[in-house]
Amino acid sequence: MSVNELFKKELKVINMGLESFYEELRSQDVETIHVDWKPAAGGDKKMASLLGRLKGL
Amino acid sequence: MANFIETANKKALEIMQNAQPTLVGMGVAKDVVPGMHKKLIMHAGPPITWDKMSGPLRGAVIGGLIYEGLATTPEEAEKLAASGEIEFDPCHHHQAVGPMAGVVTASMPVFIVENKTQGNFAYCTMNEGLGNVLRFGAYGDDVIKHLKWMEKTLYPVMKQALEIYGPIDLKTMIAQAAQMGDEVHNRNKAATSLFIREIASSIVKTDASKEDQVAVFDFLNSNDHFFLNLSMPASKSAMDPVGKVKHSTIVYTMARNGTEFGIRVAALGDRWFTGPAAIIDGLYFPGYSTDDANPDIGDSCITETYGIGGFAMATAPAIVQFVGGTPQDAVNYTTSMYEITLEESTIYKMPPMNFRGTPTGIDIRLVVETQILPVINTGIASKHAGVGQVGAGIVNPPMNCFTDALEAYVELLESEGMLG
Amino acid sequence: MMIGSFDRTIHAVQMSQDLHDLLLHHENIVFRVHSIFRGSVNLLSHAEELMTIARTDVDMMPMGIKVDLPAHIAWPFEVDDSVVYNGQLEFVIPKNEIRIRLRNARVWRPTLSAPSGEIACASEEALSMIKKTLLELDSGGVSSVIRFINGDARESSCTSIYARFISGDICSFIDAVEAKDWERSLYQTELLVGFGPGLTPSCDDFLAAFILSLHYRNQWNHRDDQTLLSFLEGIVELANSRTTIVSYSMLRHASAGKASDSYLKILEALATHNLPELRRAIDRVLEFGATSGADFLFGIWCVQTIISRWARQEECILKKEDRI
Amino acid sequence: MIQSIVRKNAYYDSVTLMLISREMKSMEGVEEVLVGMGTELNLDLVRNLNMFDANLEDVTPNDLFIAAKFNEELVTMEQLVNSFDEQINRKKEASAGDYRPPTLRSAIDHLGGANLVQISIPGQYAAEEAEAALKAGLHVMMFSDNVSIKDELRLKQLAVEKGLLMMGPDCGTAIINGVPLCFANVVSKGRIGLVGASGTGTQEITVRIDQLGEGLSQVIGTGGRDLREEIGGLMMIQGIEALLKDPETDVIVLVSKPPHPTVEKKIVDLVKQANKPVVIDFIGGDAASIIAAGATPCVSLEDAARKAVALLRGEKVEDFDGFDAPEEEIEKLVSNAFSTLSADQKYLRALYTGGTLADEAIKYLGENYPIYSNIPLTPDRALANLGGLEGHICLDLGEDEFTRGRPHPMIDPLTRTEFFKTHVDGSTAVVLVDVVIGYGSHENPAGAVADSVRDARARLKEEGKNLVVVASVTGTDKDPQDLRQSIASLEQAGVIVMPSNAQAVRLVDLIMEKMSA
Repeated sequence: MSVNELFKKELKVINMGLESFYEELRSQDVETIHVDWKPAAGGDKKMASLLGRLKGL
Repeated sequence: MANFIETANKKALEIMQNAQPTLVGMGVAKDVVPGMHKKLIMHAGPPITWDKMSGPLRGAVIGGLIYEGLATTPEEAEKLAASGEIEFDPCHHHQAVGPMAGVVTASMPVFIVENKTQGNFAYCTMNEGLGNVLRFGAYGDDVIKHLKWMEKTLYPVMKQALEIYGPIDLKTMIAQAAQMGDEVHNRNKAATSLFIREIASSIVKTDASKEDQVAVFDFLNSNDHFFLNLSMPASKSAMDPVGKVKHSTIVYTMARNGTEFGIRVAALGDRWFTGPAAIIDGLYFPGYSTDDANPDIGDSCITETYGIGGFAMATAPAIVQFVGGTPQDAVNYTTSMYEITLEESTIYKMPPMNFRGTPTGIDIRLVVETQILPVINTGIASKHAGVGQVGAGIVNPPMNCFTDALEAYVELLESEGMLG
Repeated sequence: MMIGSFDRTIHAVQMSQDLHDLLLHHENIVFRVHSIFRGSVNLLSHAEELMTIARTDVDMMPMGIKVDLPAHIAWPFEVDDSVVYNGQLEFVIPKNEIRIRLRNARVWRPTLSAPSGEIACASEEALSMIKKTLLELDSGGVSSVIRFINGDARESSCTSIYARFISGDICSFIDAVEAKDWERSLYQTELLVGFGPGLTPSCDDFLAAFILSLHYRNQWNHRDDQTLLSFLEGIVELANSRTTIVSYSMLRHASAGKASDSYLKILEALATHNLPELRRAIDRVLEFGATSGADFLFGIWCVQTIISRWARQEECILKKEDRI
Repeated sequence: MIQSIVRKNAYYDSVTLMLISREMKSMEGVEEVLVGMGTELNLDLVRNLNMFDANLEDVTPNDLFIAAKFNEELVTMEQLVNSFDEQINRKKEASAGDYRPPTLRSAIDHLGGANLVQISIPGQYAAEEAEAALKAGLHVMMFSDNVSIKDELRLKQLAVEKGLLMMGPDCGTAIINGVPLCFANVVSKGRIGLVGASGTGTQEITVRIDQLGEGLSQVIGTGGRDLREEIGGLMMIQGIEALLKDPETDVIVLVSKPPHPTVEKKIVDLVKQANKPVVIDFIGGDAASIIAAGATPCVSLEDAARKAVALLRGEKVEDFDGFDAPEEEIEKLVSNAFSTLSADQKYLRALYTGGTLADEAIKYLGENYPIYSNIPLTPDRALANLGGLEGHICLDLGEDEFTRGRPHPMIDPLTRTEFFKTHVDGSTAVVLVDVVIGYGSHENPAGAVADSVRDARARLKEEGKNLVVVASVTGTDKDPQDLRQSIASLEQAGVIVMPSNAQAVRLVDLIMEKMSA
């Protein structure tokens, strides 16, 4: 969707990170979903790198 | 072009989705189960030796040896079990599954389930009902007597009834039950009812005495979990062929022996990846607490592996009380399982999820990435042999099963030169 | 703007000013988990300072932080676990190495500023709104006393054994406060502190309403009524040994004008005659604090009724002076 | 029979306990049950009901007790306690609510038709997630910083390739389709479009446009590094092109710190072709090339807003460097303020939370006075070169050096509160501050300033001195904190509130001029 197409649509936001940003969007009745984000493999670097190698295939 | 992992997983998923588990008859373990012999005791979960077995599994082994006439007293049975004369091997190594302790011995009658699409078979004993039962490690006289009744009365009637009826399509039956509030692991009320309705006239047509027929009906009717011992081999028959798909990252076995939890992954063949079995967070029967609980035990989580059981919790709101939750919790459990599975079942649909298919095909990569563990519904056995069930609840496999498997998978690809 | 790393980290979204100030001046504080509820966890430091970690759907409290931990994820604490403040706007739970980062928490003031414009007493409508709510509620705490406080119902009809037992003492306490007989009020307080079910016993919530209302009346009107202030301090002193540590902290905070967000909102809505806001605040207090909330509201109704009566008397005196 | 048990470390709220004791009381053979914390008065009640037994002797207020009076032929204490435990366990509350997916992938599945991802996770992970979002065809607003310039370039190139917005990293403000994102004010919808590389600069322009009775079509953020040579203004260009094509936009405003010359050229070349009027504020940058491109340069953020409005309305466009209020009134304000100061009060303290606003102040005042700062005009005016407090100081408190270990001062006013304490003393004549409200900001920054001012005044009063405080509020009456309320609480504390940062700065300039005269 190009930028100009976006301007014609209702904004629907995925929020990833600070929950307060999500809450503020919700308080304005913006359609939004909050990602319960964690780093891949819970931050386990070894596992994240194994997953990265498989993704790189 | 999709990479070879996705191609492999697609093939594995096709096998799962197209499986046709069908109940084709009954037989005695030593006659039908591959590799079964008089001195073999099959058990639930990954391999384990006598000295590491927990209370309920030991109890069930003792009961099994007495039932087989290999010992006459519990003391004698224990001595025999420790002697090395008895072979222990997982049900899973013999195309079989067993709930809780999962003990199967040579003379036990078993259901024979055939996956008509792939032509492979799976076996499981009949469900003993509630109370003092072998699968929870009870081995008293009443337990043995009940097993003998199952062998001498229940089995001949059921076997003949099934011969009269012909093959029963378990896939359709599970799909119907899933729309009637069963997830066919911890709730089997609807499925058991459907089964009785289906088989009833054939039971009446057997040459068994009226008295025996009545006893069989009473038993079936009194045991809501009778169908569990059919949903388990149905799942097993669907999953075994998945285990032969090269390079697939899908989990085809999850099982616990009361000491360890183990999984097996398609690409990694027969290798078990194990971690300590957990104590279950759940609803304990009055008078019991986690202090009384045995660590997680049983092959029944083959249902979750197949995408039903805990994965279909949304469709069985009646059992969320086991985890002290609401129907919304049940929906949330199922929703979270989509995060670690690759597809939705084309057959098992859940009305509360707007007839969405159950989460199907656990991918170890997704489990490790999201850190979300499979949700398993389960009964809780007492840690003391012979006491029985003390509660029910929800349990997860240990994370290291999945991280170890992922590591092994990457090593495998490396050794094959498939990774750059 | 820095956000920081995320490994096994819980993020705080709000932090109360007083906790912020305390932490800024310490390199290291060791807390012990005192009690765990679905929505919040209480921690206690060696210096017996109580702090609260709450989920986002729970009210902000003095010495509190709100963390972004979804309801379906269990608290990573057990009672008696230690939780260490490491001097870098971060709590660490040594047992599992989970961290709670405060860096991006917004600071929340646990006190009220003086409302702009004239500060008035609670209006008749506001008071009757509170009373009506409490009559419909029948919570089971001491707030049931409102049913028979001016003879609306008979004591025996009350289902709360606690309310039946304490109603006489509550009435005597109210009389003493209304008479501004602080010595007698303090004596009557002794018969209330720590009474009732729950971790913050009902009567303590009732008293918190008195402390907060009187504190702000004194502050906003620039009175410097030392006898009143020492009465309020006296209540806190009494509470020190007579009630639970959580409840004692609540009363101590109240005497400094500090209270949970919804308690403050009630006071603010009353002072600004904002009835829709009051309605919302009442609902929030009841939803969040259940009987505690009802007991607090009951206290508010009592003390604000007294304050309006005082105001009417003062008006009379002023008018008389005008005439002279 | 009377019996009791005591439990340490068992805490439940009163409702739970009331419901449970009600339930226990309904058991056969139970006459009375009391469950509560072991406070003196609760034990009095137990005594009063003749239910006291030896177990309760050593109870403390922090222990839970269960006391019961019952007929032992019908029920046992053990059964009562079991019933208590069973109900406590049953009382586990539901954990329903919105589903929060753990990954972007599943969020896309759950929120049908998602079109923008707002990212504020730690920088080390942010680039990867942004890349996945762009690949999935989603526009990105990235608040996270600590993303390498290499990653920024890669992401923006990907976005350009896919025709998407990649706002940020370190982008604090945007308003897309009327929705304020991250730190933004609630402004009216209108026909002016804006692309901004500076957060509070963008906020200041948007609120002034709103104040002048016009509104914004779209506000696109680019992140602070977009106009650097390495990035080449990829997002500013993408934004300008989108606004040129947007039928809802009639006038375009660009705001940024002075760009790298090569980037400036690209932008100017693009603006030359524009069929819509363009207002450019390259804060303190060169006006010549802007004029050459046929665009309108500005002298302040407020001026940018006024010119955009004038262009939109077809009114005459001229530099605004005065005041809203009539000249006499300003003169009176200045002389009144001056008259309250004593002779040894000489210095300015400008304490800013908004970076671009601080920048604007220092560029204006720095021309005439030696102003020491953490963002000085010349290196010799670095704060470190000013020993003590004898001199004019203007600070951007949002810079890393002040925020280390604590939130940005727009979120948490404490940093400024502390500077009020340490940097405002008897030699201070004028304090200049900004108050930025809107979404993302602290819930009452004006209140915090008012408190600090009262506190400082009280301190100086002891020396028999007064203090002049000048502020502006970046906000609108539609913001959650409310502009009018913010102004009112500042004015109650005796703060002179000017209608814009530029006017606040100019007023301070006049006061300082009078002081040095």
